[in-house]
Amino acid sequence: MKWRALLGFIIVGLVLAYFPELRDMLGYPRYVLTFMYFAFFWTSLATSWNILTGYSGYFSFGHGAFYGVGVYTTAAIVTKTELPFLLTLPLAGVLASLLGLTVGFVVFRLPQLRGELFALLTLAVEFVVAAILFNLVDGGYGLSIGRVPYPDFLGDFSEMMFRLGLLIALLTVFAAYLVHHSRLGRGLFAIHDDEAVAEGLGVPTFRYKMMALGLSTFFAGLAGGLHAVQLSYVDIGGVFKLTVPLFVILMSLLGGRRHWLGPLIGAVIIHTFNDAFSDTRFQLLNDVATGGLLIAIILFMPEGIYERLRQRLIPAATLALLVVVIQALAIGGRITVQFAVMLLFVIALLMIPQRFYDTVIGRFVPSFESVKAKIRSGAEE
Amino acid sequence: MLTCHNVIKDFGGVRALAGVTITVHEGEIVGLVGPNGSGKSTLINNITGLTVPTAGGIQFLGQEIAGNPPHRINHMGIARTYQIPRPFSTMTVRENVEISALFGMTQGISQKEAKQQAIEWLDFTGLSSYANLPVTKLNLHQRKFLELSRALATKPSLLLLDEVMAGLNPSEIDESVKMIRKVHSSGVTIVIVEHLMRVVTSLSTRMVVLDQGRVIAEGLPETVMKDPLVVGAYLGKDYA
Amino acid sequence: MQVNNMKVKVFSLILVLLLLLSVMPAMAQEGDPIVVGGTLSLTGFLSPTATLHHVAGQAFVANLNENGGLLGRPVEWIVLDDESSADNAAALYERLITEDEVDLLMGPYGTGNITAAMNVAARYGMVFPHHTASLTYVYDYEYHFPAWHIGLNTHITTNNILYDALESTGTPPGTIAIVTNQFPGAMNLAFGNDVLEPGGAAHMAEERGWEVVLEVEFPSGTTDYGPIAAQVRDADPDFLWVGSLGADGVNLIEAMEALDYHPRGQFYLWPTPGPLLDLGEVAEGAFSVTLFEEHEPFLSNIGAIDMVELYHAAAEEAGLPPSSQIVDVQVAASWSAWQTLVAGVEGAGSLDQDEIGQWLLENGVDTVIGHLAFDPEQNNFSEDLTRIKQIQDGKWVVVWPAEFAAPDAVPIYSADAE
Amino acid sequence: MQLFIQSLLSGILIGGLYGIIAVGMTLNWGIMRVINLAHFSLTFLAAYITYQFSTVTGADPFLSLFITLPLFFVIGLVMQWFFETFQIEGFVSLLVTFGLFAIFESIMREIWTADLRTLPLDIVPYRVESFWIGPYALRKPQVGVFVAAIIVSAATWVFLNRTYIGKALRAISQDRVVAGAFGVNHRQLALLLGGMMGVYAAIAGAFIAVLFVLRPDGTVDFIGVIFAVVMLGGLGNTVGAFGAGVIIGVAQSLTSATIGPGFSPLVTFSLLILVLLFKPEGLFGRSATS
Repeated sequence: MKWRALLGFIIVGLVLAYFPELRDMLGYPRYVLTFMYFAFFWTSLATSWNILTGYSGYFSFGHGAFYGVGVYTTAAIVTKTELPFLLTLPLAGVLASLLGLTVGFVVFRLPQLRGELFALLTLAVEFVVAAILFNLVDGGYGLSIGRVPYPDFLGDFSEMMFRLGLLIALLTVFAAYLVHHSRLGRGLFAIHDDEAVAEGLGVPTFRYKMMALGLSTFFAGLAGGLHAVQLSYVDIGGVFKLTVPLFVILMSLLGGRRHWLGPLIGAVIIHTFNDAFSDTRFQLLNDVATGGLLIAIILFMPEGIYERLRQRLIPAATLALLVVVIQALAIGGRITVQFAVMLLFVIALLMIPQRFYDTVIGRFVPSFESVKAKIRSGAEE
Repeated sequence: MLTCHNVIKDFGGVRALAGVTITVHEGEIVGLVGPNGSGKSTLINNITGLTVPTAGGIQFLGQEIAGNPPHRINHMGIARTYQIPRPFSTMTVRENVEISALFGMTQGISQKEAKQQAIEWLDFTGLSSYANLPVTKLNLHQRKFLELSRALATKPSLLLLDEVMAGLNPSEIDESVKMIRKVHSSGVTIVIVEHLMRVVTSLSTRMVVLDQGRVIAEGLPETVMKDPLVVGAYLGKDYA
Repeated sequence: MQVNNMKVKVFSLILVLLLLLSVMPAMAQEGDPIVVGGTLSLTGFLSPTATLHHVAGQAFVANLNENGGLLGRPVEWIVLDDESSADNAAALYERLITEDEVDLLMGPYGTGNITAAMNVAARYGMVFPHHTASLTYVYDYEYHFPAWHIGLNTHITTNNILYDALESTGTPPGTIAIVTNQFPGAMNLAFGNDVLEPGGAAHMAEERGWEVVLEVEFPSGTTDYGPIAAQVRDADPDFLWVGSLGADGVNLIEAMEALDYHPRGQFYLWPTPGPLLDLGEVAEGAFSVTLFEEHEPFLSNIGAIDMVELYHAAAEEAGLPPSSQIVDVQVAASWSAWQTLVAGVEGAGSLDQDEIGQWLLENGVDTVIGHLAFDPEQNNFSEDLTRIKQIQDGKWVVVWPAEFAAPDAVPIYSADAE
Repeated sequence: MQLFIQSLLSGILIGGLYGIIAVGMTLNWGIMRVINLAHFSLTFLAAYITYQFSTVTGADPFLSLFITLPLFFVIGLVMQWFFETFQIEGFVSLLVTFGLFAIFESIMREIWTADLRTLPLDIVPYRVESFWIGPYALRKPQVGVFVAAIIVSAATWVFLNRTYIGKALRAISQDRVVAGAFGVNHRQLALLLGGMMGVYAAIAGAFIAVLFVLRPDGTVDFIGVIFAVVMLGGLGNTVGAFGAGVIIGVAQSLTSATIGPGFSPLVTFSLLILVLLFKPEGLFGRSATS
């Protein structure tokens, strides 16, 4: 099972890594590579956050701290030494992870620090880390990285970022997959539901929380390290802004926190929205839509898109395909805008209460559960 | 197999256990009784490591366990159930049991084996037809049995049952009694906390009575129930 | 298990479909207009000032089109919102260049965004005019054209211009206090950098034999200026040099005023013009830097009168507060960046980036802030065009160098004043 | 020494501002279990309305309270109705109110542009005036906000501890079901509390309009500090919020005057971390247990 999954991830990775070579053939603009790099970046961050929070239920608001440590590790080393930046990436991950483990070592021993208090504490950690880096490393000047040297086989700059972003995203998602399907994941889910009971039934909760936090922060640091190169100019205000932890949360909530694929889905969707609506004409729409979406998701779809899709795969997919066809036939313009509009439709469709599907759609289109039941009964015969 | 030696537990200024000394021998069913607030649940919490005694020692199989984290105590062979069932609410019935099979004394088994064992334990407690349902679909009685399956799946040698029968109707109680005997006959030593005297006296091989954090009586059910101290504790001093 | 697999397959199929759709080439929009692309920080912490650049740019483009456009074609300006963040800026410039395939670029607002975006422009060899970058020493790209023309060694030259102005009064300061926002450009001007020769407000003051009696750095987002004001009062310098941006200046002046402390002389680096003037009497005599003010000789510069007129109207229509409806250094820098771009295209007679770039490097350009020469030896900066302005009778007027001063205006300062 | 005492005083006064913003947050959090990020937005919206009122009419900004108090009572009430209807509380409320926060900010930007807004000094000359105690200056609007903070937090404390409605509210914060069983109408009380939050936002907003240069995202300068104040003061403890505001104000101010302003966030948030680790109920205890 795990070997097959590994093979799957490798194949997906190789195929996608070849994607930049196909630019001439497919005729897509180079920006697609940057767009996808950002999708990979957010996927890594959201997925890494989810390894701790989605699985164990410890809601971290300070993911930006670990991402920021990664950014500053790479930025500081690249600007101050001759070390090739590829070597700084693992270090970025390790330093972020060390910080995470230090925090965890203190916090996870205190049973009262759950829920909002844990969230607040991690937020405070982010502020403290920002203040320390600001005073010790940055000094207010920021770090200008400029154009870093890198090995030729990775292609030109956007191809290199695409490939490295892809690699880190795959590593993170694969780690999330492994955790999800391992003893660690099972233990974390138990901690999520009832930590004291889990501990009483033999789950070594402290060790598991530390492992989850260590992994989570490692990948956040890794993604941050690479992102420093994309930023090319790094300053505290830009790196430690509150939008990083909030976006990560929003993505995971939207996609679904209980499954390793959830944050990936959320990251792709939110990044698409952001890109599609960055045109100033959509500015009000962008803010109101982001805010409104957040509220709507929490009120009407708290378990996230992945779970909803699983329950309503066939009706939702049918309607979504319909939208795709209409879009493709009828509307021109930027493709991410189309994509975003379509996604909005799909999300809206998914938010429609189950009752509606049961009474209206269910008569014409079979629900996934009923298909599942049919297949099962077929298999038993 | 289990020895509590002069266990004291304070919460703030309140002394919940004022020096409890109890021994549980292998193969027994010990009935732990006492009025509300007498310290029964506190004692269980201290044995399972949920709370750490203020003073005193707890030995299990000759080893000091007080102060160990609960999961380590569980790995040594002690499991418990909760008075109000606390299932993992986002999992199915089977997954609930799988967790304890995976992490209990048998740790090191594969997830496949854990799943297999979970199904076996659900068969044992008669819940196998609910295996794939979310736990929210279970009624109280079934949840109590789920608690039991979960505790058993950790393969304990000592099982602490905290009011498994509270809130059940008479026929469910009878089923539970049968189930406990079944567990006992499979070789598990049991400490049972219970309010229903009829049940405890019929089940236990020995009884311990707590009052205000102290052991006030100990012995065979029929003798203990006649002890004036016990009667006084339950009915007030006037009846003693 | 089978069911599960099918579920995953259907699901992945949909995902792949969606992804493929998203990378299908955008339908090419063949059209007449020349498209200029850029971002501005329309939201986030840089947005107060970026809004001015937005209004100015729109006014410029509208005017350009009314007068026949560029190379006989109309001009369209695509502005994206980078949300005050450098990573967005870099990504959006990538998009503008490779997806929207814009013909020309206009720089964003803010040092960090410009620095990040410039690296993208450099990768594609695009001409990159920009209006507000202050980390002069990091810009080594050959086709970047700074309209905020402050010279490579701004940390030396700008301070010298200011200090010359103070000395011209005959009563220069003996002591000076440096208070600065920990913002990259402000730090450079206050304390210099470790790339070029030593400089910065503190160092340059010491070179003149003035004693630096106080150095305070404060972070953006400071809400309480009381303690800083109290330190200034205790140090009681002859002159107060503040590396401020946005509302910092207002906050500090008010905090000092509340302590009943009035500096004998004070300088604010990049204040937003409006709020400082709203202080009235209290801010009288404050110095600042500028590249343009609404009076002679600046009004004689190419396009200056048009700019003032057009901007007034545009700012009023956009609903900016009255004090932001006057043209100051921000608007003029924006305007001159646009003039640079237009001059380059018309001079080269084509949209070829190399031709435009080379033409600009060879010829320089005349703009509302004067002649900009681009010297590759000095990171495309040349002479420091910084002028010193002062609030006199409730208005900003340029007072130094003398040849740029408003009629009859001279720096008013005395270290001996009470 | 003079610098030290002056900074101390200035820190105490700015603590009043933190306190008055934190009172609303702490009640919402402690009693209704709503972590209301939109409270910051309401405060700034009130500040903008105050600014608009004053610049248009030329009147003293505090006169705008006649408009903003009732207006924000209603807004707060509607918001609480929304929270009640959808049963938003705990962590979820943090996310939902962040959505509201983003929407409010874009509305403010749409109306007042992103440019800086400040009340001209000729309308509020007292903004830069001070009361003097010997050589030490107490800035008038800061004294005002300090006094207002004392009144608001004390009055709220009395309301919660000495009136029937207040006791009912505290009962809700401890156990909603039991309180309901004793005939406490939870919903009406919640709406009343929501209205009170709005009123607090209006009062704080008026002071912010006087004290600060406004920009639509100016809220971000306060979020971290106010969270620290709320936690330090103890959830639901209004007097604690005031006390914590003063403590943090003083800590920041003294750090700023001695080590440097760049270190004051470090001190504030280290303080918050220490409190969370060792005294999560806050320095002054929670209202529910007081």
